[in-house]
Amino acid sequence: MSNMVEIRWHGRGGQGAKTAALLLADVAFKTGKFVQGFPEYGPERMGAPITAYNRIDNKKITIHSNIYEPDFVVVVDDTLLQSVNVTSGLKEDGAIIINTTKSKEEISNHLNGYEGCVYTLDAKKISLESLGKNFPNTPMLGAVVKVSEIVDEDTFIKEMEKSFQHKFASKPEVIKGNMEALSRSLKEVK
Amino acid sequence: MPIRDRLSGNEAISVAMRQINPDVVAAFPITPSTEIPQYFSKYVADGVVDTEFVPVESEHSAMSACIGAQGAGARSMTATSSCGLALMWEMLYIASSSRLPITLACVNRALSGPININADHGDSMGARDSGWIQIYSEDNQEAYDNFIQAVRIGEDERVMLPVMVCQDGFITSHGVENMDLLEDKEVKEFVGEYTPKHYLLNPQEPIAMGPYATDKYYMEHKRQQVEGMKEAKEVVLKVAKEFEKISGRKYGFFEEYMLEDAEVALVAINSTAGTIKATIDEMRNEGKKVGLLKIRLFRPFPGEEISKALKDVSVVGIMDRSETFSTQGGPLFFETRSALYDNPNRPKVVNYIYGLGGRDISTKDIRKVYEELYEIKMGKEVEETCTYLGVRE
Amino acid sequence: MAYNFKEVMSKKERLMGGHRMCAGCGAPVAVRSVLRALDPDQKAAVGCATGCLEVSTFMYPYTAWKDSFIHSAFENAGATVSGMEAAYKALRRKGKLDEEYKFITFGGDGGTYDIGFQSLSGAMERGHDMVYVCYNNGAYMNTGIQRSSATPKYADTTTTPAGEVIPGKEQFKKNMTEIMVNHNIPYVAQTTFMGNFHDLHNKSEKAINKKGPAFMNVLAPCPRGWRYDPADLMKICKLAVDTCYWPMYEVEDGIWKLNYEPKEKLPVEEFLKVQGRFKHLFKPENRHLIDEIQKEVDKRWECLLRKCKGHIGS
Amino acid sequence: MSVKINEKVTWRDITPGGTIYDAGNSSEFKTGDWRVLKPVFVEEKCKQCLLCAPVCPDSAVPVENKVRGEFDYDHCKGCGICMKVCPFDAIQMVSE
Repeated sequence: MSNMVEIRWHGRGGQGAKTAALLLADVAFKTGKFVQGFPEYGPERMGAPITAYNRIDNKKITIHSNIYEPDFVVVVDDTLLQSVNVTSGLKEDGAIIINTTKSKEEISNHLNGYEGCVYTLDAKKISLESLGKNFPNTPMLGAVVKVSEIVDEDTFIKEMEKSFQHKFASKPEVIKGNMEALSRSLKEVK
Repeated sequence: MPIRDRLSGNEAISVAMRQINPDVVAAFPITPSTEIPQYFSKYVADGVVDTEFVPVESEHSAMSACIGAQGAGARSMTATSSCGLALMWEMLYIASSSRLPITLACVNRALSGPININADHGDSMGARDSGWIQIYSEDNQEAYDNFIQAVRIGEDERVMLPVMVCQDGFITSHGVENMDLLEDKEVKEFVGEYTPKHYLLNPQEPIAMGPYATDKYYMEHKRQQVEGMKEAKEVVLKVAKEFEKISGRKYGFFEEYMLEDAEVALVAINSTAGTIKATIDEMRNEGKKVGLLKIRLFRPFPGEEISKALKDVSVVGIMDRSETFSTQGGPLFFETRSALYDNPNRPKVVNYIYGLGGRDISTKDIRKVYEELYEIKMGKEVEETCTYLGVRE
Repeated sequence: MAYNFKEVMSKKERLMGGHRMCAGCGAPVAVRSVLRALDPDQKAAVGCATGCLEVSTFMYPYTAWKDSFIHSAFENAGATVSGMEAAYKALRRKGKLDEEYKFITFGGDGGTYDIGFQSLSGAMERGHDMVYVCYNNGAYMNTGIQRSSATPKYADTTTTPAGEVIPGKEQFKKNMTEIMVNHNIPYVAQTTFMGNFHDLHNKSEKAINKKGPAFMNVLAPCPRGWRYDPADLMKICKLAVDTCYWPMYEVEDGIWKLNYEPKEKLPVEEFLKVQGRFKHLFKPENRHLIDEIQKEVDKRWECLLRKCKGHIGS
Repeated sequence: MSVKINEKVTWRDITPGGTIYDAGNSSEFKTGDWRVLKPVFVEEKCKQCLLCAPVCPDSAVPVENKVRGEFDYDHCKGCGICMKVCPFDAIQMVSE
């Protein structure tokens, strides 16, 4: 029987939600999983709300539709809570992970009565402190790995380091900051 | 050794192109196929391939340049979608009638208007009678495998026809999935060198291509062209067998999924076939004998073989992701139902038009279709043979 | 290279007889002259846009072309030959071809000025090493004398008929030669048939041997469309040049040069009056139309002289 | 070409794509019968200036080693351009 995990990402064009979904697919792939990472495409430009998806499974995935009943939802920008029904179809035994400075209580009003687990992370703060720039997708990636447990944490850290070493071969100075952002997010998501 | 990787469908095609290292690639960007020439031009810029890349000023010129190049004796390729394919239309016919085995990666997208950038099959289905071999791909793996095989199929001396390898725009072209790549050397050996018998840049034999032909000759030309298509069937199977040897993956005219004992079945192409498989898995667990016939080779159309494969099914639903405006259904429906006509126990056949302009189709939608097929099997009257899935009434 | 007319004429023919162009057609004269500029041992591959020339020289199963030849469609000769030239580069780079080739494309004014303009512009901009020759007869002759953007003002064509209210084509022809100059390609020339073809030969030789793209605009009269006695081909061409309706000039690496200056600049009506397509202009009430044409010819000629700034000669 | 391509050729033998492998074979096709007027070469008047050669649309004035020969009547369509350019009256147009 399949134990497929389905994740939906909400972000704004240009914020890196699509990249984060592809990175998550990458990490899961490297631990031997079958993965899908795909954005929902339209003609939208920077700033417009966008959706990206992940499917992760132990066996080959053939399904090629969007995800309507995700196990996890990741919200990269909490201003989206006003305009997007982020909990649509979200399984009650799943969870939502939100990048915000607000408390869970403040947030919960915007979740359309969702009764499952709610996690928050101040990804902006982590990003600013460890990278010097607001790139929330790296900390959010850490948070989703922590919450979903789709990849074992140590493996995740190891694989991400390799991936950063490859990606930032020409500017190794940023590897440390990215790794710090990841490990902080693993700890700070609550 | 297969190389385990995760790539988008567009990346998969550009990797295949890199491994093939064609002589000429001429292309013009159009969403969602744009990434293919983008990735490929980086390979050119980095000297990873020694292909001549021609960044033309339109798709019409892309196909024209491919015709000039292939005619000159060079293995040539391009990629396009939607309106780009439509702009090539005239040249598609000229490529095939000139018997030039050009390879085209078609990333399926709806045709305008209204303008829409998402997946449907209106583009390639419109080109179905242009004399191109058409192969459809469920996922990234198939897009890659089909593209490599396409070179061999088209260039076979008995065939000498251009080949279009289709996959769904965004759904597979931009979706990252697991796949197994072949080693560069394996691909190079598999495709070999392009060695046409006659070509323009043969110093020993100047030739003339692209004549005016009166009615005294035109029909013989067309009849001979059809023969190339007929021969293509055998070549497709031969090439698939050889490909299986290096890849371990089996290919044929179509794939039968849980079809052997199926009571009701769907016929589909491209990525939706995968979603149908997932639905079948669910429904089979519930004891429902549902099946799928996924067409891989649409041109030439393997009608007899399809008819045989569907002979024991009572109700068949044909899934068309394109409209013909004939008011009689979609192209897959026409071809399949026509193929079934001579079958003495032909199944009941209905048509579903779905997913136009990228409208998503989920396992839930497909489950409903199967349920309706069962109702028809149980005797429900079919009011309309062709219906629209998920359209707001 | 010094022009030895008799030696050049002794070269082997590269466009054979037996084609189906009209008696007296200017197009094959242009093609023969261009191809004579190739050395006998130089290999060439020729492309052609759909048009009179193509359908008449390659009517299955007969080709008039001694060199490798490709035709694919009307609007894409530039792109088709781009592809052929790209193939050449690739095959040479990969060691699959040793011989050198020259690439020459022919198109009528329809396939050059109008429907094929984009494809030509793209090919020139990309810098393919090829010569594009427009055999310019100033209308779509293949489909039966319809106006093109190369058709002169007030010409009577089948889509701009001289009627009771409108006296033929209402617009002046576009200056395609200068448009090609503005592509900043190494060589652009405008010419026609004069005397012993010295000018056309020299220009073809330069265009063929110059590295990179080259464009030649060759006025090639059509006796049927222009309505003159086919035997008068050379006279018509000379009048076009001597009235300064069709100046012969070239732009090589950005330097403009006038190749021929008439000893006595003739009034444009000398060119117009020998052609049936301008017959209606010679009604007394239409005198002002001829004056208008004369004014435009003078303006363009003066403009050209300024650009050539004393660079005159062959 | 091993098989002669003419109007009897079958679809099996017609050349793929309509490609022709004998470059310049149009010379086998005679256009001489299009002629109404025929140019006659008056050799004794000819000064071998060759001005008649480049103006021929049908490549019907053969030149070898700087000397023109007899008209190629298989292909000459009788347009008369050569007659008009001859400065020496060495070409005359006569009825067929």
